[in-house]
Amino acid sequence: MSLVIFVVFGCVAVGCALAMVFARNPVYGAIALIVCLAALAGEYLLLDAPLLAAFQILVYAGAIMVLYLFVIMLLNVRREEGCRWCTDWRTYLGFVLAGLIGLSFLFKASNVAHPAPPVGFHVYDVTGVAYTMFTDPTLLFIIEALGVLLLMSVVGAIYLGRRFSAEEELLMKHDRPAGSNSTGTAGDAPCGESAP
Amino acid sequence: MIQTMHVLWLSTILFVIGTAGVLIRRNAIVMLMSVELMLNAVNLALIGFARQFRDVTGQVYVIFIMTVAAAEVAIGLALFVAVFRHKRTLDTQKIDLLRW
Amino acid sequence: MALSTLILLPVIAALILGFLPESRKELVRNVALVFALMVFAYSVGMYFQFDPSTPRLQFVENRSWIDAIGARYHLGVDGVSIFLVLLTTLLTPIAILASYAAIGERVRMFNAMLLLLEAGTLGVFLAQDLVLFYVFWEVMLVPMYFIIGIWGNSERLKATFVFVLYTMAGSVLMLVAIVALAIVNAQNVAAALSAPGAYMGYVSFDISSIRTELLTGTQQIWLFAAFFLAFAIKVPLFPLHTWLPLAHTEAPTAGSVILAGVLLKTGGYAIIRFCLGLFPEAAVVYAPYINTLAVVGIVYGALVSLVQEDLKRLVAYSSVSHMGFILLGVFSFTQEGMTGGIVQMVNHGISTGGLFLCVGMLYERSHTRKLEELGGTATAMPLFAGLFLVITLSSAALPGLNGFVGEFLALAGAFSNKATRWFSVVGATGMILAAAYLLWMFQQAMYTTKPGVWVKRTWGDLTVREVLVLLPIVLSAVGIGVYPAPLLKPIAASSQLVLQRMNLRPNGPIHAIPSGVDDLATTSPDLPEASR
Amino acid sequence: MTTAIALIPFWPLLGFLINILFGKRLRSASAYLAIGMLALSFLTSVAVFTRFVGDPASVLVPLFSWMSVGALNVEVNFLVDQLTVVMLLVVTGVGTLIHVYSVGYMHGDERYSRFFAYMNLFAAMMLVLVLADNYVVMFVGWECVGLCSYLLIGFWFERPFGSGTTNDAARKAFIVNRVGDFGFLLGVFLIWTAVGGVSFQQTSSAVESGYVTPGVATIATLLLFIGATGKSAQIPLYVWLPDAMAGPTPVSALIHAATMVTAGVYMVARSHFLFDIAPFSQNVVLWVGALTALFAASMGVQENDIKKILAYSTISQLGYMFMGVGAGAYAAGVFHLMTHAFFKALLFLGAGAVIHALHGEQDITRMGGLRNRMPLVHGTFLIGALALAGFPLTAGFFSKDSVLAGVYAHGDFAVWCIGVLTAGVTAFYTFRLYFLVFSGSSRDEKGRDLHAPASSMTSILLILAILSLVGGYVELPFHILAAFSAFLSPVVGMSSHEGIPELALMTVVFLFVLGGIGVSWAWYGRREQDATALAAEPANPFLRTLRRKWYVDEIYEVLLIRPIRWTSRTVLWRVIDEWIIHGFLVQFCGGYLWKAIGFVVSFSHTGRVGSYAFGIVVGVLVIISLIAR
Repeated sequence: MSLVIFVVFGCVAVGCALAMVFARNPVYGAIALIVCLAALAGEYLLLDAPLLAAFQILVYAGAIMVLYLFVIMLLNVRREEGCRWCTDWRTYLGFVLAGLIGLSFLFKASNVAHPAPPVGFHVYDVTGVAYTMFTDPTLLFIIEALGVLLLMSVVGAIYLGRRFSAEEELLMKHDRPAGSNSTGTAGDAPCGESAP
Repeated sequence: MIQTMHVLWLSTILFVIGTAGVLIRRNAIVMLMSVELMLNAVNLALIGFARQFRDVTGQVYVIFIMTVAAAEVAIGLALFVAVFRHKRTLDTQKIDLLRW
Repeated sequence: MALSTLILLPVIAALILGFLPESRKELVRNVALVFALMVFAYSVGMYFQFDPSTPRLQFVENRSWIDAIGARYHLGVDGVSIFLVLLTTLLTPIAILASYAAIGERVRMFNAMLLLLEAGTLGVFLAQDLVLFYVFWEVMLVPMYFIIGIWGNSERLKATFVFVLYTMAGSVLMLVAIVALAIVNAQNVAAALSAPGAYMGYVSFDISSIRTELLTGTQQIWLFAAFFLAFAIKVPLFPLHTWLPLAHTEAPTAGSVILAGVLLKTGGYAIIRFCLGLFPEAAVVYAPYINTLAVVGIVYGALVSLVQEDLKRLVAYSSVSHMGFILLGVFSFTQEGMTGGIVQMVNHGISTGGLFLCVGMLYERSHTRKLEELGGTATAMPLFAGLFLVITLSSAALPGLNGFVGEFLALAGAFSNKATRWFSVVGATGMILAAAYLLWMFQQAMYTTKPGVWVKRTWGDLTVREVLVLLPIVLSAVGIGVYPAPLLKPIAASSQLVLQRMNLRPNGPIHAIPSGVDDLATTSPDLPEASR
Repeated sequence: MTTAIALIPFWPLLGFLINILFGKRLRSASAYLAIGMLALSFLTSVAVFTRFVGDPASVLVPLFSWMSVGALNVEVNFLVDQLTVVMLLVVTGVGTLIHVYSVGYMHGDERYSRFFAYMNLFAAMMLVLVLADNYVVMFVGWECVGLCSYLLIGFWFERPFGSGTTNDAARKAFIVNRVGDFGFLLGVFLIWTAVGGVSFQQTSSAVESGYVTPGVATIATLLLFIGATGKSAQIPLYVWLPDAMAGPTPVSALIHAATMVTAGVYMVARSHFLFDIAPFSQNVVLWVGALTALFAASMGVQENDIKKILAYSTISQLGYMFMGVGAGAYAAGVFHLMTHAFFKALLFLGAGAVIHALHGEQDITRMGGLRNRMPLVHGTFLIGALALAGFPLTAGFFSKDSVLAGVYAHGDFAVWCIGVLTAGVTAFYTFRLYFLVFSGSSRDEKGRDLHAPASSMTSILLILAILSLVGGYVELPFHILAAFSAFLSPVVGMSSHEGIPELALMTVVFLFVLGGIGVSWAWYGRREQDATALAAEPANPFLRTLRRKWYVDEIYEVLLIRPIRWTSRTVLWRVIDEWIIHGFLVQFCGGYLWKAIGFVVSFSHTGRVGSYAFGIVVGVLVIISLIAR
């Protein structure tokens, strides 16, 4: 029974992931990713991780993806490449490489005998996770480091998002290659190349 | 009964899709979203192993990865906004500020 | 503690200079000079404590430093290095005094750089641990880089670039070799203790813990090559010399003096200490090739000096020629030759340092180094002409002056070894050519510009300061030339020890097997009979 | 006694130090100081000589250990034996006389005290050379006299000389000497490696005990002889001596006639034990000496510079000395060395007086008619010329005869013939010089207003003239008297002249000398000469070749100096150093090539995120393929 649910959620996740990759409009892509992440949250529930399922919904599908959508809309990014199925060599090469990576993963994984997981659910609740997290000194150290990382990312984001001074703008204009200046002047330019 | 191998299959498929997204898409935001997908694929594998070994540490690491992903998204998106402000594009084929 | 004090004193002086006001240039110079003289006095005091009869390391300091990789803070001085230490401490105050007038900008930093350079060079001469040696070796490079790069002449950037590139190319290779040597040695020691797997515990960089006799021939060949390349660049050996003329022409006077007088010697010293001390079999294998290059360098440097138009460039090429004698002497593997090589190092420091000082004094008056624009100086500056002549002749190896002692011993040693006899014969032609180019230089610089045309200069003769700069050089040139015995005795003793160790190749198993790294480190190499 | 011997070179050295440091303040006193110091050495030498009259044993004065490393032990010791004593007396005696002469000659010179300082230094180093008990200390003196020679030739460094300045001549002298020293040094090395020591006593005892093979001895002596050809101006290294005449005349007299140039002869005599077992080397010495004697004499025939004629005669006479020592007649060689010191110093100083009188004129075509106007100089010069020509009953006659007898006794008839021929040529050019300077009438304006020589100068000329006359009566032919060779016999042994037709040989030589003088009189002395005709290039190609000194300088220039300079400048410096090593290997391979590679590789560095992503994935694949076995 659980396997069936697992497969169903898995199909949803894979389908949405494919939709995200192939969507021409980033907004649709972002929405597909939200659904994908939500499906993964379901998988987490099946895999004895209800806390993480909750985090998945709250942090990923909730906070992070909203941030994506917000930025996509802020920048007014609608569509990108001119072709849906680019017959570009780099597309094919990308697929080949990605496939090779997957194959190598599977090859490695199937070489190892995976013992069967214990029967029945063993739910780790908040207490269980938190106990491990805050008692192991190594993990504790990582938490501290992550705190610093988050702080730095906040500072960085604020710094990058601030209004540049006139001098800096001038400097950036100066640095800018001459070619991109002419193409990038249109006020409401789409993200990426305009359609042919 | 869900076997670990099932989880790994799903994880691998998602990872491949994410990798392919990073490689073939030119829109920076979509590339970043593909990276998120890859991270999630890894999370899935970690949870599967945590279940197999009855060790909650795997789940703790998933929390860490989520945190890192959040930080990454914050910085990444801020960078995109900044780049877009003066390049007026997010096409990674057009942005070559890193060159030399 | 004596040696640490010797190294630290210039560093402290450099720090103190940092706290002095830049505007009071005279004060800065005087403080730097006083400290440099203190270091000199200290080293002289050390020399009087030095026991010339023993070839072993003296004033040894051996304490743990970086235990994780087995590097030790191991300092010591023996007959090979004592006079190079003295040379360093002598030339540094001279260089400081010589740049009183020449350096007018960033005086504080300049003097601090000279003092740091002194510290680095002393460290190179004293270090008995490979990592420590490497650290000092690189420390030495940095101040020289700044001295040429900031206070140099018009093409200084190119010169610094070439200088650093050359030196780094060699020293990086040496770093690899140092690590490889430590690991190979640890493996050998572990294997000898029949514990081949756990060799990491035996990794040590202390020279005395390197079991030379356990290194195989192939290991020696490769390690020797890597070490030797770094040192040959510094010496410089013939095809690796082109950085030298460039660096010398662009460096300020004090920089040239230290570069020619001291820095080149680190190469020769390190060849004796490491290449011969650690890889004796490889040294024997390589000796014919090295001797060939040394002799080619002697003749080549002399011939090229013969046609130089730039005074400093001429002296630089003459260094290539003179340094060839050092390698020829050392690689003759005779006690006379090696002693001659080491004495020649000291002598070359004195005479070429003196030549660069003279060139600098001439440059301060004439603002040119072109030989054709110089001349007519001897009547205006008779005192300078006299001192310059003595230094020139000392460089030309006139008997009775210092240059002769070194070259004579080096050539005699090379001649007495049948394998190097012909090298000695060819090398001796360098003495003919040395007379040719040095006298030509002296004539062009001091007498007359064009045949038959007499130009009378109105430059003032040497000031008291300049006399004080040149006097120690001239006095030591005459002193060593007339009575070299105080130098020869410790140097001869130590070079005999080097040669003894080279021949000492027991084939059997190690006898008193030490139980660990620390024991290995304390097993003194100075007691080859006892420990092996 | 030992202290006194040790102080012999010390006194002039002290004089040098005082003069070089405080010479400017001493002013004219510097000359008296220098003379006094050297006179002190002379008196000491005389005292040493008196000791040797009674007691033939040599004296060894140990001073200090100079270089003692391993098997090489060089002691600074002084060895005094009969040979040394002769040299000591010549050096200090003639040296003192020339010092005194210089007071008048150098009067008023800008660097008066410097001159005497250098002269004293020279004397000190020459004394070290002759007193040395080993080859290395001898080499010290050997090179240092070369240095003094360099300093004194270029003493008037601002004066032009030939196509350059006096300094070019000085440099030439030093470098040519260095070429010889190269051989000397290698010879010393070889002796050291063969003997195990460098002292004369060690070497001679090693030779006696058969430790030195004749082959080694031959090579060693040949190498030493290269040094001698440099110092004593023999073929092929004689070229510096004519140019050395750029120096002040007293210098030419002291260094380039009486003392320094004879060092080679002294050295060969000193190393006689080695030469004795190396007959090939002896023959080389003999032949080089003979050829040099004739060759140099031939160049004197057409020379017009008064000092250069004397220089060529010096080279020629040195050739005689080498003939003597090469034939094993060491005593004869040293005997000629001594008499030559007297008469050649006399000739140079006489020439100096002439030059002084004529305000620096050295060209004999512009002289003439000085016989009546400078009678004393004329008389003494004539004595010197007769002695040089080997006219009977002068000092030169006895010594030259002794040398030629030795050569004949050695069995080298061809060499003897060359020697006889040279004697004739010598007589010819010596009297050409004499006639052109003193007979006839003055051919130049300068001759009208003579600068009279100081009495100190003329008195020295007189003393030397007397020495040139009587100096030979210490060794007379026909076994009448052999005091000189007997005195030297403890050192070099006796060479017997038994069974040779001495009278006949002497007569032949005398006839040649007379012939030379006669031809000279017929061509130059009999009638008034025309200055322009004398100075003009001779039409006869042979004479022109002689005038041009056989083009030897030009040949050296074309064959040696120019190729070396060209190779150095163009091949070594420009091509090898700047192009190949620095340009190609360092700048191209080390710099531009890597820059170019970097430039090409940098195109993979597109700056686009996508391509980096590809790179990362490929890298991951590689790593996985390495891990996932």
